[in-house]
Amino acid sequence: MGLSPYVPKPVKIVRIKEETPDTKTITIGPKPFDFIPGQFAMVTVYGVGEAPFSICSTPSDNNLQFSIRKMGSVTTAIHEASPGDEIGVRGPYGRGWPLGEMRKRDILLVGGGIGFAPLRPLLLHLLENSNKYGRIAVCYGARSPSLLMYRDEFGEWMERGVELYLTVDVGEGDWKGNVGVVTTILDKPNLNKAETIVCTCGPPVMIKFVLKKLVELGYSEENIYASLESKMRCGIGKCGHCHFGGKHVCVDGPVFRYDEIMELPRGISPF
Amino acid sequence: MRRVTVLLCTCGSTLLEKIDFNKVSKELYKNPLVKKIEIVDGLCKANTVKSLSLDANERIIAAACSSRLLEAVLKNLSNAKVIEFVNIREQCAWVCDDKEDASSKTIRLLNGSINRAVRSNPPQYSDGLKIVREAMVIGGGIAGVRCALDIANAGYRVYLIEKEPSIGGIMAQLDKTFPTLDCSICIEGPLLSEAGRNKNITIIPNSEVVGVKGRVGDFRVLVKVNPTYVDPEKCNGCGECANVCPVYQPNKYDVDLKPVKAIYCPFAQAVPLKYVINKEYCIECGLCMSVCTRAAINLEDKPKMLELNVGAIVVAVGSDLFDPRLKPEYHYGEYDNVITNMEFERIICASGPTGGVLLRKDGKPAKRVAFIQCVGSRESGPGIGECSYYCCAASMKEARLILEHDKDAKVFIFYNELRAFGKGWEDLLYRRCLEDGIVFIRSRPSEIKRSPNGNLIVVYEDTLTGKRSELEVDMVVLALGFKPSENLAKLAATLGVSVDDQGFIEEAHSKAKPLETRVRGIYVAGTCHGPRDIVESAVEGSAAAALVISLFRSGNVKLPETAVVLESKCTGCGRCMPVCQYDAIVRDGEKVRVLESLCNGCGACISSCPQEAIVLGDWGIEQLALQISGMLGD
Amino acid sequence: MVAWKPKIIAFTCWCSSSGVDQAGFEGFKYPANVLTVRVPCSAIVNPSIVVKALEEGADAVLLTACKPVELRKIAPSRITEARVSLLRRLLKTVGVEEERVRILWISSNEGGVFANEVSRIVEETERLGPLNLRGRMLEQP
Amino acid sequence: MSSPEIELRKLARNLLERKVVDLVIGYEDSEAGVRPCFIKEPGEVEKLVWNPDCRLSLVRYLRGFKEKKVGIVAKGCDGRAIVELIKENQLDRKNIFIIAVECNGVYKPVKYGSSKTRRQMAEYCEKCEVRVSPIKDYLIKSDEKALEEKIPKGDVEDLDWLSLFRKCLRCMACVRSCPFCYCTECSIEGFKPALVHRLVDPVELFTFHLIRAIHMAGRCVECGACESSCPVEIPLTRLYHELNEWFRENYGYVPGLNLEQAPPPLVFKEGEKP
Amino acid sequence: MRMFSITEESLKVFLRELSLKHVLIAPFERDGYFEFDVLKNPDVINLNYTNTRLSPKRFFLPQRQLVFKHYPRKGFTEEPKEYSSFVLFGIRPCDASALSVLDNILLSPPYKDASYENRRKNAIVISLSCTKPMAECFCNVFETGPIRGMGEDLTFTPTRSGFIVEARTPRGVSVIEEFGKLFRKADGEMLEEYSRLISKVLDEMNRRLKVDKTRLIRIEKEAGEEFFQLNAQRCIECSLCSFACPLCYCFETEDCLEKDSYVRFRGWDTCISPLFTRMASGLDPRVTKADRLCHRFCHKLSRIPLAFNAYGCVGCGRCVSLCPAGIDIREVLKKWG
Repeated sequence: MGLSPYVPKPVKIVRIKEETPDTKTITIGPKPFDFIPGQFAMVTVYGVGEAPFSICSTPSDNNLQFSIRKMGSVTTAIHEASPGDEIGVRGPYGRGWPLGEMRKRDILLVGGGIGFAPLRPLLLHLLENSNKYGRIAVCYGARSPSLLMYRDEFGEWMERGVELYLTVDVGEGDWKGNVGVVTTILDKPNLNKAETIVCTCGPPVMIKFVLKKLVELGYSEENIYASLESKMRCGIGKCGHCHFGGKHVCVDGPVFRYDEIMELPRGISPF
Repeated sequence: MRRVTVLLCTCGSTLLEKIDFNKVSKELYKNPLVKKIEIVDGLCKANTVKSLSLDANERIIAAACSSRLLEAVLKNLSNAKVIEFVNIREQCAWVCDDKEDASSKTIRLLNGSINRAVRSNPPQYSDGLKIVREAMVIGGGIAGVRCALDIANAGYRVYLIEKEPSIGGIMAQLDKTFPTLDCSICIEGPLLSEAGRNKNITIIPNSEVVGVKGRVGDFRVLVKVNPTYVDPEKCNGCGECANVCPVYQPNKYDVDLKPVKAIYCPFAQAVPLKYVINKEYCIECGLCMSVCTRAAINLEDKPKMLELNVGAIVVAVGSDLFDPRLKPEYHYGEYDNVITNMEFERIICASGPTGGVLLRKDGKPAKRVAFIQCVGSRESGPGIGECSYYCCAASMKEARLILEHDKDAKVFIFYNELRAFGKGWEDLLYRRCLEDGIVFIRSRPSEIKRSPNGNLIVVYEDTLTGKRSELEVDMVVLALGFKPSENLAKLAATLGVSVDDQGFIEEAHSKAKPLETRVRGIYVAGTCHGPRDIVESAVEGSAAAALVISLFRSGNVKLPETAVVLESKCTGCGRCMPVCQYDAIVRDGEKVRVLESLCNGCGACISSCPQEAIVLGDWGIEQLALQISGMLGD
Repeated sequence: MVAWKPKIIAFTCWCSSSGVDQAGFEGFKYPANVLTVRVPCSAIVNPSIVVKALEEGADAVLLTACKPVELRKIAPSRITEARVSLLRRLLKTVGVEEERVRILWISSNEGGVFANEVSRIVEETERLGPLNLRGRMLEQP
Repeated sequence: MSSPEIELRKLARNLLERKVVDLVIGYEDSEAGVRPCFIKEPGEVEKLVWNPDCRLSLVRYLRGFKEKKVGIVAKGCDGRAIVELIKENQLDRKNIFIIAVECNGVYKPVKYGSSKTRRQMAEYCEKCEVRVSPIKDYLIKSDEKALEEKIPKGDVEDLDWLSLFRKCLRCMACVRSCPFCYCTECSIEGFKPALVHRLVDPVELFTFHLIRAIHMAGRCVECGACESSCPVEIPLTRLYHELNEWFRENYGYVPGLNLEQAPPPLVFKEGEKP
Repeated sequence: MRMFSITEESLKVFLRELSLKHVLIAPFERDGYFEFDVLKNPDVINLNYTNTRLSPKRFFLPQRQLVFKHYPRKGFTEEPKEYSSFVLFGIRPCDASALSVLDNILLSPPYKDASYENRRKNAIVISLSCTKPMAECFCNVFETGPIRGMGEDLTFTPTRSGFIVEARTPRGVSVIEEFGKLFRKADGEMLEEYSRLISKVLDEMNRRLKVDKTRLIRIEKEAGEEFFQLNAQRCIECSLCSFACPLCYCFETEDCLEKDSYVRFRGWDTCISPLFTRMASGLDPRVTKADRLCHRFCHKLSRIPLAFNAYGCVGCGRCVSLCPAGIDIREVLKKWG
């Protein structure tokens, strides 16, 4: 890499998988850097633009994966890409999930829709090192069954000991599971609440209600973490776009602890 | 990531000596947007295209000959997402002497098109628009009836909208037709009754079109049916009601010359042959109700609204005649014996008020009759500026009718130019007139005076001799010009069709699309788009029918690419409205909307919108700007 | 050094673009520095695009359109005509020669007219010299 | 305090007290200079001022209060802008109470970094022939004579427009202060403007200003809001004036003079070629 | 002490020699305004100016600059080259201080903004003290002037008998050494005048506006809606305040296509723009104009101090003077300072 921290490294797309009707998971490789689950990278579509995406593959993988929902010009261009195309990446950026805190503790992951992407590397990492951690439970909700990501991996996760609770806002087809927002299934995992580390990611509204509900259910405030979303241009605290209340989401986040989120001013805080 | 495939055609190797294909492909390959470049020797050949095995999502640049030649071939053979055509043959190879020049022009044009193809969005193919295979013909004159019959006979339902109680129009009022002097109603009558009998034709008399929505293939037409106060289902035309009716009214059919009762049947050959009440004269005495055995009369009848769903509309509402009162020098309406040619037709007709004897108001027979041509036409003034087409022949016909009835009569025709251009007009009309001793005087009389004995004196200057003279006659017949009918402008506005400077309906193109209007799916026939005679009106009725039938048979309708307003952006400032030549943009609340049936896709609106809130396919400024920057970049 | 040659962008409407094709078909020759952009109708050409073309390096911009037919009310090219006139006024005001933007009436059978007119315009543009807006905008005072 | 100012405050108080309007948009004085103020309570009317520093057109604020009944202090040009905006379907006449103040011209602003300190009348005010709004609900007459210090007239041709454009920062102050720039997505700024880059590229300043001129042609009421907001003082009003002249010559149309005259369609009548 | 003095005549020589050795950027008058530009001829330098219309930040953070050029066919990414050195003479202390704030932000670890660092390394900044501050100025609040700033290598202060020159950095000292014959050690009389001058000008400014800047942190917590809403009503959302500000550093990137490459530029952005925080998903944490205005003031007065231990405002007064709608940051200072 050159002098400037803003210059992405070109890598090739290895695989593209359609995750849900509007989301694709792209695999690029070989990975240009190591990372901690929960960190993000800036992905460049040359000639179109750059945007931040959570890395959704496990750190032990040789490749990098990003689950990308079609939204603006960059994501549309990625959706139009095919294997072999060149894109640019730089990273890893931001603070990942607090792996150190999680040692020997129970862990609850709460995800909503595309928000499961930053939780997946954590989940895979925990499974790979399950002897170091306690029980793992996952509460995952989406608007409809077809929008649940990584559905084909659910079976494997459960086989490896994950307590998986799913819910959808609107049922469709042969959906037999829970119908309702994700807060309706938060009471299902039977974990040591006072000691459990909770990691959550999803739309701001969801995070807001999940955090409230978690505290109500008896989870400890200092053990709750959420990954937030923001507009970023540099990823390294220079461009000013994600600057909120003395903090940069890109540098001090995207993972924030409950009390930090409470301190964030209106705008970025889900409260 | 969007990239393009460039197909370079050597046109059977003939372009190789004009354009340096190696240089072109080497230069183009520098462009990161180019996926691959294929040099082929004939893109117009099906085999060539097939052998390329192009992906379905490919964006292709076809650099070859004129797109007019290539477009059909490529669009049929490849399922590419986007195809851009660059004419490197007629626009580069064949106009440049220098190979270097031609090659660099080729590179520039291609770089522009590559940029364009990358930003183009694949056209959205609709599944084909719905077509309601039923037609509406507005106006039941000869053009409308002919049209309705032809469509109906092809097997499609036709709604025939007629404002009067009976179909027939002007032709039904005429005595004889030129040049053969056939009985007019004898020709039209059978057509009318055939239309009445045809189970595919629904005649809706006393009705008018008040609203139209939709587009070609699927119009929703709102028709207002005025009450006749007689239930046509029940009336059997026995006429008992008219017998007892105490009130008389002037009869429109007889040009107000022969009074009829307030409850009446328009004329003997009327279709439908039903009695109707003219509420303007009816005193609501109820006598008719008391004699009607079928209880068909309802004086409380109210207008009804119908909504009809049709795929095509033919406008054949005909036109009105000039009002001669607007030329005060002829004293029409003031001098008893100055009459119009329509009045003449009724007077000379055997079923007319005088039983076919040419009598003056005072009962004296008219022995000396003068015809004045071009009343309300071919002059600047109150009438229309152009020739009324029918009246030279009509007046000659009428002159001959006079002589047929009365060998001693003396007839004078004041003409400007005698226009006898139709089949048989010269021989059957003009020559016989001359033989019969009809006097033609080339003049537009300046005044009609009345002599004390009730005769009329025509004051004129013979423009052949330059002599001013006066001519005493018993009767003067004014040959009236056509004028757009009174409600035509309103109807045109309702339908969305445009009118020309004279006020007649404007054709989509006077030569290429003579019977189409600017609204796709609305056709025009007969005198409502300009003066015509019976033959031409009938021809146009049939021709319009053919257009309707071919639309119905075509399966689906392809609209041209039309402009679309992006609602989220539109501010409703209305700057697009005055530039639309087709009046296709209308206000819709705070924003504007494009009427797709009127839009022709010229794009004048999209370039007047300051924030590109109107789009038209891939013709946004972004695509054009990119194309230009691709062309101009060094 | 290669002598400077003007770059000219010609927006050709559907009809006049077949006129341009016809010029080649009938063997007319004209300078290679005229680059055509085919558009459905001249009225679609936003004056802003013309300005952009000048900025991008065009030394002149042509709009070829169907001549408005007499008596016919519908003629989108009349809008183009007015826009070109407005634009020329604007260019003149800011100190760009108004001759750099022109409208030409070219029907689909007037390939020869196109070739002749274009040759003349290329010559005239050569006399005007390069526009070089980019260079002039970047110039330091 | 000048008598128009007293009259203005009295009127504003009256309008607010009688609830004829929900708010009055006027000018107030501050350390940063005369600036717009939004008076909602009758008690605040003493803030209102009227002097030759009241230059920013307040009309651009009207679109922020579409549902409200607003009283607005309007100079002649501002009134013309309101007229045009009503014609363009952007404002509702019945929601606006126009407090027309007779205007004798405004001062050119003296800005940061200027080497001049002398106050001069703005150039566009000199050309102005409409000193009172063509539509009004109340007229406040001026008690002052026209400003004395005038700028010598220059010809448009004298200006080197390219070098003026070169100075432009594309800060958008001209666009944002203009009463007519109400587009929801401006075509020359935003996420993805089609003809200029999102980031300011000096070579595009020519295009930027010409596009803006094209969009202003036949609408600009020459209120000078753009020019007085411009940090580098590009005399934009002169440019737009030239295009307005084109409209006047070809169609006899002068924007903003009355509500009845529709903006001309952009076509030449047959045989009326320029 | 590294205090020197130079006479007016020697200063002229100094500037002339400077312009021969380095690229010289200095203030001069053009079309009625003072501005900075590269000057070939130092005679046009005009030191009788209050301040330049626009801040000299563009020499360090251009309005638009290349980030990289990527050639897909060749498979490599090219970055802009090193920048040549230049001397910025005559910058006011406030603007010079802005550079030191920018250093804190853009050069804070772990990532350094390479292009800024490069330009900064290659620039010699020579400031000229303000002895007659403008009505809009309030540098006293942030201690970024009027006589001494924070980011300069040399500070020139006019006195009755020539200029007092203070070398602020080793680079400043080396410049003095380079042109040694033109400078003299400042004598006691001059130094006395110098300190008198500092307190005189500062007193004058403090009389106009005195604010305890450390209390500004409160804005973050205490800023009610009302104040910002009132000003938001007025704000016309132009980006003039950000563009004129000597230390508004937020940038936006833009990717473009060139004939044979993909390029990325970056350039000034403004937090006043409604697009500043709007994400592609349509989510926008700062929807209202009041939110954005509040952010602008909070960012400068409390958020930058919290994150970078410096203030985001140097009191140059450009935003106050240029704002078409008369929005005044001094009102914020008075309210919460």
